[in-house]
Amino acid sequence: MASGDKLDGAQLIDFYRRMLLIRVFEERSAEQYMLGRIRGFLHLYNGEEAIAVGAISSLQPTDYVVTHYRDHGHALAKGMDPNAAMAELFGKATGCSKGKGGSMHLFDLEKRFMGGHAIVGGQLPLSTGFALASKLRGDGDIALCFLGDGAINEGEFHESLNLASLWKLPVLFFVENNLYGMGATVEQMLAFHDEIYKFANGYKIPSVRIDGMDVLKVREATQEAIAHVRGGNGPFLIEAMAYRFRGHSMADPAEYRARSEEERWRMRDPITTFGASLVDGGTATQEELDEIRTEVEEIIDAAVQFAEDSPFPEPEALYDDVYGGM
Amino acid sequence: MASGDKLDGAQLIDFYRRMLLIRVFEERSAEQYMLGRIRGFLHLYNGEEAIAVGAISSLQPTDYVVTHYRDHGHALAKGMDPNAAMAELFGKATGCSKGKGGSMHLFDLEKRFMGGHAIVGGQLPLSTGFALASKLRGDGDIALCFLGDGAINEGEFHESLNLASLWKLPVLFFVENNLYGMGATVEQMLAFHDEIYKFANGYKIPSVRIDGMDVLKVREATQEAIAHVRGGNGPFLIEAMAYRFRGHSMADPAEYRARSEEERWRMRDPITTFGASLVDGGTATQEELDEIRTEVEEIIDAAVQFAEDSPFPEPEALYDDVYGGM
Amino acid sequence: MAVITYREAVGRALREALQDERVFMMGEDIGRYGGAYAVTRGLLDEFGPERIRETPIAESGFTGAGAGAAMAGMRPIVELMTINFSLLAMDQIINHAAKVRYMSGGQLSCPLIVRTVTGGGASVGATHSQSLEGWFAAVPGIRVAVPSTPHDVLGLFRAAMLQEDPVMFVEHTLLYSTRGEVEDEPYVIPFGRADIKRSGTDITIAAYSRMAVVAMRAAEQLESRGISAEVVDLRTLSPLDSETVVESVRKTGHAVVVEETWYTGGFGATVVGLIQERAFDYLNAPVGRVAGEEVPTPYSRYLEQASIPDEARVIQAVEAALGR
Amino acid sequence: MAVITYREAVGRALREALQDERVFMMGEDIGRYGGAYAVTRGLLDEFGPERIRETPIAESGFTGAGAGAAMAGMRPIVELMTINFSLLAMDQIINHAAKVRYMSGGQLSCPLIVRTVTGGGASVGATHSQSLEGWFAAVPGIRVAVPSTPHDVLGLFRAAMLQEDPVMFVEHTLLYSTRGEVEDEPYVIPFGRADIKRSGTDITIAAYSRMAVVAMRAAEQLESRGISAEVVDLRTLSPLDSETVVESVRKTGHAVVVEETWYTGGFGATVVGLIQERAFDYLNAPVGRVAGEEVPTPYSRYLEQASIPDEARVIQAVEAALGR
Ligand SMILES: Cc1ncc(C[n+]2csc(CCOP(=O)(O)OP(=O)(O)O)c2C)c(N)n1
Ligand SMILES: Cc1ncc(C[n+]2csc(CCOP(=O)(O)OP(=O)(O)O)c2C)c(N)n1
Ligand SMILES: [Mg+2]
Ligand SMILES: [Mg+2]
Repeated sequence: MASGDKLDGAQLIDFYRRMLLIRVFEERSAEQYMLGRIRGFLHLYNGEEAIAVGAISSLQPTDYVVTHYRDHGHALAKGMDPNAAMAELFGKATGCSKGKGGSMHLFDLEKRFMGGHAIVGGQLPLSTGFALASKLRGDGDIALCFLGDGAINEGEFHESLNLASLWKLPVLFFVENNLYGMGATVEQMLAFHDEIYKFANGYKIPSVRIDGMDVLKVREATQEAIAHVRGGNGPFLIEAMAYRFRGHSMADPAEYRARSEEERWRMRDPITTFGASLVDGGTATQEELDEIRTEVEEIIDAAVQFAEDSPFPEPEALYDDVYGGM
Repeated sequence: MASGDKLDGAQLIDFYRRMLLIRVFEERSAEQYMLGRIRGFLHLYNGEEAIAVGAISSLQPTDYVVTHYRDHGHALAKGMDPNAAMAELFGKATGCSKGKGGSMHLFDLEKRFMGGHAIVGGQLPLSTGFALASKLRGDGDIALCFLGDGAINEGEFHESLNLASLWKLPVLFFVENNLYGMGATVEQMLAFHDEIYKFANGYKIPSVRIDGMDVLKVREATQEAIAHVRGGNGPFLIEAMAYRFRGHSMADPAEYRARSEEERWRMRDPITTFGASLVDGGTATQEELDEIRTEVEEIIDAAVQFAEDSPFPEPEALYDDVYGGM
Repeated sequence: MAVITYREAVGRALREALQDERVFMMGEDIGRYGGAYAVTRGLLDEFGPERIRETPIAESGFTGAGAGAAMAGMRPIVELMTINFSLLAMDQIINHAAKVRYMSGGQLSCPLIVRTVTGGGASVGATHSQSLEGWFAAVPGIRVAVPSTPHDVLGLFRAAMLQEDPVMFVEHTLLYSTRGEVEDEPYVIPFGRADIKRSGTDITIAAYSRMAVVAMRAAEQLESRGISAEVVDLRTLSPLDSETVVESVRKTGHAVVVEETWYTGGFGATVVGLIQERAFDYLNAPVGRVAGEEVPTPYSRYLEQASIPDEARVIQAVEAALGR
Repeated sequence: MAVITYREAVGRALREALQDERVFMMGEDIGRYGGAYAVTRGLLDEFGPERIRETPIAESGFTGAGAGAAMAGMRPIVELMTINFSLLAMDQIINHAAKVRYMSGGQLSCPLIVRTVTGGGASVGATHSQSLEGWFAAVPGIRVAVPSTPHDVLGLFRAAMLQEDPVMFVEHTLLYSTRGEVEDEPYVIPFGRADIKRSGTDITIAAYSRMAVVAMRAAEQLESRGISAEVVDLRTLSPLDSETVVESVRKTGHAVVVEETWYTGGFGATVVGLIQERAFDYLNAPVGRVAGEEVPTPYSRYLEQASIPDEARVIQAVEAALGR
């Protein structure tokens, strides 16, 4: 087992289950989108599930997670109730954000899942703020900030990494390098696309590049990074190489990339490969995995049903939660 | 002679004269400020004259120069008429910007001096645009962009260096590292304050750190950088170590820094040391240098007189130049 | 005369503009992706990557690069994918592009066109549904065009290319698939000329962008209720053709101003101010204002619909103004 | 009762706020330099560098860090050296701080105070002389305070600290050295209560920040001309106390709205709109508007003076409104 911590079979199977939960959640979301029950932008995380699960499973419950608009995976991995997540996608009053945020703006304060932010790079300054709050209070929590390769283009990446390093803030920047922004490639966007992780060193932030398709490698690297960050040594950056199996959003047929490239990456599907390794290693039987799929599908089918059955917000809800204390 | 190009005595003396012109221009400006004839913010370049003169003397006349609000030195070095510059500080109709820009916003389109920009970092995106225009037209001009250490803090630094490198734009970024923003030190502002120039390498931009108090060293480094940039190899970054002898602006007594530190740097005054080297090396006599000071003082005194004698803009000028073609 | 979509009108305008060698485009995903709203589809193949420049996701950086190129004599067209992202490029637009002519005493100019997309109604949530064009229209030195039809897109874009100053050319997310007639011969719609899209005698409805379309639909319904509404489409917010609006109100004696952004601070208030100032003695009732609800735009569909002005709200405001 | 300067009032308010352990400050040059306007002088020594945090020059980065810390339960006070530089932090304020409560269905809140400085008149040119507070006041989710006296600074800042949402606390560059009385016992001025700074019977002058001071001076001069002007200081733009303004106009029958920013798109237009809507039958004349000239603020002193409203222009507008 490559992971730095000792993982028993139950835990490994749990990772599988968590990744599958995200995958099935999104498969169903895509269906519901086609049926017109989910609207607007829907960005799927298909193919990148190993990152959310490997990284977030390494956190304490009180650690903060913040991410971009491709947020279903992170939200579920941090413990968001699939019912609340699906209902949010449906725009229902029972959604985690009462239907007001939608797919791109999921939040769960109790789980310290701090969003779901749809402005590319916008979550970066916020993440330094979470880390600063924790540092000032001395309560030992860290902030885990996910970002795409595209967010590195934004000035806020620079401002946030500099501040985090300067003030030794407990924040772990986690770059999900899936090779594309929307249609633009990392080559078209970043002068240093071939060594993004090294770029962090310019800020005196240590970093590592890892395979983002392997949940155990993600977990191992994250645990090492967390030890650094929680130890008071300032930020750390991980670049995980990954691929989104689908277009940028449901509206995107991804005509800008070769089908052969997609196929190559799909061969490395983080869920099927991990499942196969569990079976090969004798940790689980195929029947057990099939059973997990059945369970997970039941959970998500129930979430869809819950969302479908839930009411839309009352018209008056329009004016709620604009300001507090009123 | 350390310089890469062959410089004859006349040229060396000309550098001395140019630096002195800037120095005396600013000494007089400070006096006029105390008299209330110059208003608002007045940021003096005292101590940094070797940079403007060493760098800009290496350019072609059609190359673009753009800079920040501490811009008198760059404007004069690029050839702005001292009368027009001083009149601008006085807010007179004969000023380079007809009195509308003031000290922080000097412009001279004919000399391709593109400002004078008072928003920290704001000139950086513009500089990539000048370079892009030149590159698209294929006319071989480059853009020289001055910035302070403080501008490196801004996200636009990141966005501009990335773009310039990605598109191989002919722009030379010239960092005037004078150790302070306003009252904040580079240590307080930048995680990588001790190796700013190396930070550029993260963008795949070559760079060098030089002594900004020595006009010949500045010139030599600039010429090498220009060869790279004009050769179509993309941007280059120079970090010149320097010191502003006075406070950030006329309003600032610089209480945040030690007088001993100031004294140490004043010992390295780029004008007096260069003057002494000219005398030591037999290039000029002290009398010749004194004569140059007299000449320069006459020019600047005349500029003050010109500014003083010039009219304020007519009231109707308020509405001129808001829009073009009207 | 051909019938084309608003999207096609933008595409045609861009192709025309690109005939000028000084023109080039920059923006996110305008190349192989074809633009987030499929407006720039095909341009990369036609004009090549030097002139159709795919940028990093760095709004301030590339907008400022556009401003610089414009100051250096080019005619860049920058696309900000939506006006919401202009919040990241505000400094370059407002403190640099807009001010350089004045601050340089007329030496420099910045003929930069920033194309962008405004408005709500697409279920994309509060961060992606704002209508911020009024802020730019407030800044001296900038021009702002807000076309509501394919015809106006084409004529106004041609005029935008003739400006010597930065122009925010603001398209509307829900209008791209609307259709309309455009003349074949090249016409230009000068900036600062509002358009009486429908004439009427009882009340003036002033609006722009998609709200002009909503106002037209409201006016049709009002007609069946016996109310004759004149619809004035502002077409450009800067320059603002207050003359046409005021003239219309002097005729009708009643007015309603419709816009999509929030009531407080909305650009429509400026129009109301001008009307009451210059047609005071002609007004039989207060000028009505219809604007977006004062909330961040909600994702959920019915809430979102309730947050954006529709025909019903325009009709209600018109009837209130007419005391019915 | 003590007489202190506006600057001292801000300093006192900050010291009070810092008694709460969750409060800390961030900003450029707020430490050893003492702040660009000498407002934070001494705070570093009193409260130490952990709580008086000198930041890099990175407005978006540190404002967003403040927003994040506020979402995580702290009470940060961020200083943006001038409101002009807020153009670099707009996205964090408008798309993040202001919207997070709504978009999270009320789960998160962002009690962030952004202190900043508005206004012209200091000969610092177009990039440094804007009055952009109205834009923030337009955004649902943000509160905006615009005090005109030391007394109001103190009372409004205390109220700002009680808000559960982002507050733009907007000071004026030319008011720092003005003096005024403040009560010794701790008073709070709730947001959303305009202040009748002077009562009168002939006309209502609504203004805020430095223009409230200008309006007061104009009112004094008007008195000697036999005109009794009532001056309403808005004090907060969000919430906006339109009630007090409208009540006043119902009494006086005339109104002038004064602000420093540009006429087109100015916040004052919203006030005009509300007045004409809710006091239409009481108005004897159009509501006058006095605003900044529609130009980038020029550096040159007399031009600059001409670009900013002064007593003479207020008086002129009042006399025009009264038909004199
Ligand atoms: C400031 C801003 N600019 C542009 C967009 C439009 N946009 C949404 S996602 C995206 C691409 C982001 O790519 P990346 O960060 O790599 O994330 P990925 O989608 O690949 O996970 C763009 C350009 C936006 N939402 N915000
Ligand atoms: C965006 C922005 N933020 C803050 C300021 C205020 N300010 C003016 S100069 C300055 C310090 C800049 O330091 P540096 O870039 O090192 O230049 P130097 O003054 O040392 O030459 C600051 C903070 C500004 N003008 N613009
Ligand atoms: Mg990506
Ligand atoms: Mg400096």
